[in-house]
Amino acid sequence: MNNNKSVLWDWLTTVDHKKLAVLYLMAGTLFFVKAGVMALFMRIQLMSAENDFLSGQTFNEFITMHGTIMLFLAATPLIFAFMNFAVPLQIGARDVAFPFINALGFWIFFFGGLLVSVSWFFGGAPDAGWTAYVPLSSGEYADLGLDFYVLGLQISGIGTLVSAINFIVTIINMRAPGMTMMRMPLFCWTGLVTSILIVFAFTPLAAGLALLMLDRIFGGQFFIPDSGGNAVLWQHIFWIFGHPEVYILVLPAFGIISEVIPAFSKKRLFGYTAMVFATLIIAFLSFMVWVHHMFTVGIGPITNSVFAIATMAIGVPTGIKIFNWLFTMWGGKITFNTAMLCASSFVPTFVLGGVTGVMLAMVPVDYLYHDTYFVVAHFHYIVVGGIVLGLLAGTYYWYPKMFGHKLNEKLGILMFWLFYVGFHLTFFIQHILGLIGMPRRVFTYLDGQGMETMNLVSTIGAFLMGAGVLVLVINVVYSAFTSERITVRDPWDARTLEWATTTPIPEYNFAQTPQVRSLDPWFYEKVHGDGLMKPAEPMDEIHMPNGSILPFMIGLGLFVWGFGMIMLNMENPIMPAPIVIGVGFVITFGSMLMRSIKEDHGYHIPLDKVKKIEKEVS
Amino acid sequence: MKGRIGLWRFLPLSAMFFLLAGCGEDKLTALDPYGPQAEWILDNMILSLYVMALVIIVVFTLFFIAVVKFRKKEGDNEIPKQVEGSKALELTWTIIPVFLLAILAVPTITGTYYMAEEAPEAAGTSGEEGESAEGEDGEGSGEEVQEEDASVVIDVTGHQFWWQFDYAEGFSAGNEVYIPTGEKVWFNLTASDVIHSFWVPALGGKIDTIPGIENGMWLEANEPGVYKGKCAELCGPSHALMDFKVIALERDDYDAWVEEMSGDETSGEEDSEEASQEEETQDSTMSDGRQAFEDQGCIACHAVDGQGTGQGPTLSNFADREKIANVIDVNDENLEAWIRNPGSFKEGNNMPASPNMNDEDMDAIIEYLNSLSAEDELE
Amino acid sequence: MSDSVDTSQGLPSNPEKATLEGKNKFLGFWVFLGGETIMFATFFGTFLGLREGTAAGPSAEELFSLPLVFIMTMLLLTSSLTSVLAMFSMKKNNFKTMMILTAVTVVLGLAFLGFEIYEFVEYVHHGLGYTTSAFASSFYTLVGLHGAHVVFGLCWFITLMIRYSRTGGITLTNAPKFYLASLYWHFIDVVWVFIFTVVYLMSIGGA
Amino acid sequence: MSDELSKPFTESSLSKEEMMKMNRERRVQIITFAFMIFLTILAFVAVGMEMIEPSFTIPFILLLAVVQFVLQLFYFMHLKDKDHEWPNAFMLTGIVVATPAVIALVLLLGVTKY
Ligand code: HEA
Ligand code: HEA
Ligand SMILES: [Cu+2]
Repeated sequence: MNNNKSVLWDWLTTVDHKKLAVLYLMAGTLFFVKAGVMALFMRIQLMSAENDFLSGQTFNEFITMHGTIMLFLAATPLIFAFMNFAVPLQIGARDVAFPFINALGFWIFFFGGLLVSVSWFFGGAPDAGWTAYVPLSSGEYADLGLDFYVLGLQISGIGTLVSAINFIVTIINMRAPGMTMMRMPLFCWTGLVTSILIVFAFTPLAAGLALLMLDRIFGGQFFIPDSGGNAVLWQHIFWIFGHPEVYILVLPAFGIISEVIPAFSKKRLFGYTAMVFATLIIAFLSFMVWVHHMFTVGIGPITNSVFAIATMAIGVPTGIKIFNWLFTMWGGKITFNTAMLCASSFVPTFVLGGVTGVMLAMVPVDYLYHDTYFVVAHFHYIVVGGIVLGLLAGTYYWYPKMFGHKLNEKLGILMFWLFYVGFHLTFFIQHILGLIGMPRRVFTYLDGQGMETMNLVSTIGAFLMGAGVLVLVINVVYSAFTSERITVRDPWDARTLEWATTTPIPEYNFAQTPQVRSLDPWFYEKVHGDGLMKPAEPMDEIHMPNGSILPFMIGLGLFVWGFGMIMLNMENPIMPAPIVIGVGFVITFGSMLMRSIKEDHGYHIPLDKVKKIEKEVS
Repeated sequence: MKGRIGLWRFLPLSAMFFLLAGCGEDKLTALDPYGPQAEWILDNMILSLYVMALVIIVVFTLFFIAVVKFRKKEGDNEIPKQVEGSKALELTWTIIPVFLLAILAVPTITGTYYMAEEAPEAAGTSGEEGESAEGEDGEGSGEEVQEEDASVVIDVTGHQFWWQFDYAEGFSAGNEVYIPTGEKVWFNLTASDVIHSFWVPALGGKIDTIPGIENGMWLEANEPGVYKGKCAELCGPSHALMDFKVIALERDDYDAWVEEMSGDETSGEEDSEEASQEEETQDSTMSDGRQAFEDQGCIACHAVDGQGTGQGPTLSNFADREKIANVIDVNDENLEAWIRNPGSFKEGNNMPASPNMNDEDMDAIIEYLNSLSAEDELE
Repeated sequence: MSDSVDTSQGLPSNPEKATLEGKNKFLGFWVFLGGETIMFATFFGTFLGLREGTAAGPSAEELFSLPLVFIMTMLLLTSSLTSVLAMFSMKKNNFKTMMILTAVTVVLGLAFLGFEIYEFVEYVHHGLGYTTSAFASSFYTLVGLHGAHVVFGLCWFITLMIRYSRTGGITLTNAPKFYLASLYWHFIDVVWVFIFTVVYLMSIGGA
Repeated sequence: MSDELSKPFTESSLSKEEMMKMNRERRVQIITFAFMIFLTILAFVAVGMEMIEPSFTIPFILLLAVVQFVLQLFYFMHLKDKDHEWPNAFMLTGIVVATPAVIALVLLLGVTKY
């Protein structure tokens, strides 16, 4: 819009969901590579027995940052990237419900992530594991790093929360005419359910982090038994959040798979209704199983049994999904490109991770598995073999719509095989490592326990995965220069509404809101109509929201505030902490005040301009 | 001392120590269980593996058939049949998993209760008892007096980064816990600082030790041997090094060992820290060593008379140990290096470094420590 | 899509939901309140779990006084009513009444806040510092968080009143804002219902 | 359009009947309020009179709180009105999730084993 303003300003102030998607994608990728490189360092340390590449302290900082970044700052934003990009398009909306809040969510998340990351420069990263169990993470046993963890996650959590609210309202209120709930693409459904899970899971986390912050900075007595506190309290709060969190991550991946598999099998999703209800049941159950992370805490046999059964129950709806995907492929005409390779291999890989999950749910046997590499293997099978594969599928699938050109297929297939083989090498063997007695979160293991070879294999696998990611990065750069521009709407011959938009997508997405007549509306029009969406309204001027720098400012303000809070715990802060806190406070609330005082109704793109743009793109 | 018999009892015991040391390998892996609990776990893991293998075979078969058979042929642009779903199929893959899960649910619940079994009532909990396991202060500690209860109950306390084992007989051991074979041994577990987790893979499951909370578990070893134990909950920089050993002895040997360990303070609760009788009969360096041990402040944390302090591991049977602090081999150089700078071996541990201790004291202390043994004290 | 609202007849009957923006805000805010529920639940759980942990400090029975809590409850409940009535005035396009009723709400809220501060100061004098015991920490955190909500709600009301006193009437833009602030205020009241029951009455009434 | 959004209205579109309906509803709200005050007093009295068994008072006042909670939500916050399906769904979800969480934090802290 503002040709006279710089590109940078444009990105800092954008409220366009497609641009925010790109911002999320970039931030998420950066964090992913960072945490991945940490994983490589960890694997180097564990390559041989009694290695001294990293000290115990540094290693603990690495596992903590690896886990925290991967889950909160890499997987979450990458999922949000695709949700931001695809959901409004798939439901036929011009924009999200709250464009301003959408941008706000990104910037708060980003600055929160930044706060966690700068801990390295102030005496070390958090070191109590991503779960930050007290008392190890309380003021008495952990240094400044944990303050960065607490405040950084608190802030980025707020960002995630407001984004989730935005998605929920968008999906409920902004659907195009005819797009009933039961016609929504599954990715929208999983996006909706994930957002709901975020609303109900990130709030207890916020409460828990607040308790930990009060404990660390203001001397609260929640967790230390001497003053009446209880150490198990934190674990409950954390896992009440933590278990839904893993489904928050995996459901959108399920959604992506449910888009990509039908698209490349040329078949509609098998058992759509069952898929929707399975998603809902998984979401519900995910709040009822958290104690399975605490079987060894010693809460008692009744509790353990009840939660074990609830945990196993999740296997049923998940199984429904698995078989529906298999039967979507069954009888189809499958094209195997990179997106489909990733999506289809997701299915068996996820099952491998899922069945070890069910094994973990057997309480007495979990007494063996718990906190060993068996658990590490379980969840990497799901988070890498599931979420990352899903995200890769999504990347290759939506890339042409997002950036106007495809990624190179040859490099793509190379990446897939490197990553996939490396993945199994790394993590399969970790099941056995766990069983022969290797606890997780150990920075070393002694010679002569039979763990050397397996760890070495695991490390080699990790490097293959690294090579795979590297090929992806190369691919992105290479394709940007060599791939031909895409001008057609629908390079994959796909099924859902986002492919009904022109490439590149104009900022208002649809000049006329489409009329939806069926599930897979775009495919329906291709078969039963004239191959274009029927408009639901006459061409008219289009209302658009104004960009704003305020989201960025609010994020920045929270960063400063958070940093000030941490300074309260620093020995010799460069300046008095209350000043920094005050400054952050003023920036944040000042910006919020400005926002609420100035009524901003956006602007309108006049009809002739819309017509001109439409002519250009098609 | 109880008399000469003790010595005779110790002969086979010593021989066994020797044997074990010769064997070298401590038993660690859970895939080779040495007790009923571990066996139960392994059996049921294998049961679940069968179930999972079934699931995996079905899924993989369908998957590979699908990806091989339904590839798009070159030039075939027909649109395949758009199937909505199938009630029958969907019911099938809802019901069969429910059955499979039911198969796993049954042992899950029975096993949970099996392992949650609690110690017999009268089994003592803490070290206030005198010579025998019989609790004589039934009312006071809320325990009922029970005739002839020989159950072994051991209080475990996890510390950064070592384990304290308090026996009902009133003595304490650090990092190495002795148990009798062929019977359930009961553990009451807690922690003094952060959460740890008590795990002996070859004998059974694990349970967390949590400050402020008492947990219970039992273990049973089928045969004598040394079983490696580990801390399984991240507890700080040296978490990886927080190992311990379970040394299972035949009941007779165990009783003898107990007697030996508690023998040090048969004279009852001495209020002075004076060395016990046999030490006074030792040669003079020994007393020097003892002196240095006190002068340097070691005694503040490390008990040598069997009683634990909770600050540092009891060293009463130090010379029987296979490792110093469970990480380094026992020899004088290592011991000296450890005393001078424990942090270089176990980062972040709580033992103060003594880099400048004079050589004389050091030698004396080392010699003194090497003399502390439950096994050959009488020789 | 959407902002085609029929305004020819005057203020629509549900002005807070007349525009798409209003609808979105309305739904979004309810979602937020749903999330707040579980956040408060967590703090309630924490308090209930730790309330016996008084360590060496004073316990609930020694401190809490029923009359004070009763007065605070009445203040907050009444303010909830005035806020409801304000919304009725809004729907009837009765801007003045709405402003006055909102102002009454604010005054009642301020009084409540005053009592709360007085209460806290009193407890500190009786030896219940924030760090005294687990009970103290969880009590101050829960009730203080509620207090913080009250503060935020008051600031919100005041901002709206100042901002729109110039406008001098109800518009399709400010109607949703007043409505949400009122919802928020009710929610604060709901939370207080549980606070006076669970924190005060249950602690005094034995158990 | 945008000016219209910031323009105050001079009149209300409510018809006579609608107006009356609204007044009726306002009366209901005031009655609800009176009832809530009553419940509150009941709760305070139940606790204030110390002779009543705690084993009765505690569940009793909790019940009163739940009733008030429902009244507030349904009347003051209009959850009973139409057009509130989604808000109802979200509040309900919140409660469904919160209940086991609170119970767990009260009972399952590992001190007593269940
Ligand atoms: C996205 C991530 C994700 C997902 C989806 C899951 C899914 C599941 N998880 Fe996992 N889990 C984690 C991430 C995830 N997990 C993480 C990160 C941890 C460690 C946290 C930490 O401590 O740091 C963990 C830990 C963890 C534990 C605790 C282990 C311990 O610490 O002791 C348990 C225990 O019950 C468990 C169980 C399960 C189960 C039963 C599922 C189920 O949802 C799986 C269901 C799927 C299937 C079962 C396969 C498909 C089904 C069929 C083909 C039908 C037929 C199947 C059968 C009849 C079995 N997980
Ligand atoms: C989404 C979640 C996620 C993902 C994707 C991963 C990915 C990986 N994880 Fe992670 N992991 C966790 C979540 C995740 N992990 C969590 C939650 C824990 C628990 C933490 C805790 O205990 O608290 C954990 C713990 C964990 C451990 C156990 C540590 C311990 O307990 O001691 C190990 C060990 O092998 C490991 C390894 C790996 C590896 C090798 C990858 C690989 O897949 C990574 C692949 C990526 C790369 C290798 C990066 C490649 C980049 C480049 C090569 C650079 C390119 C260059 C330019 C762009 C210039 N992880
Ligand atoms: Cu879980």
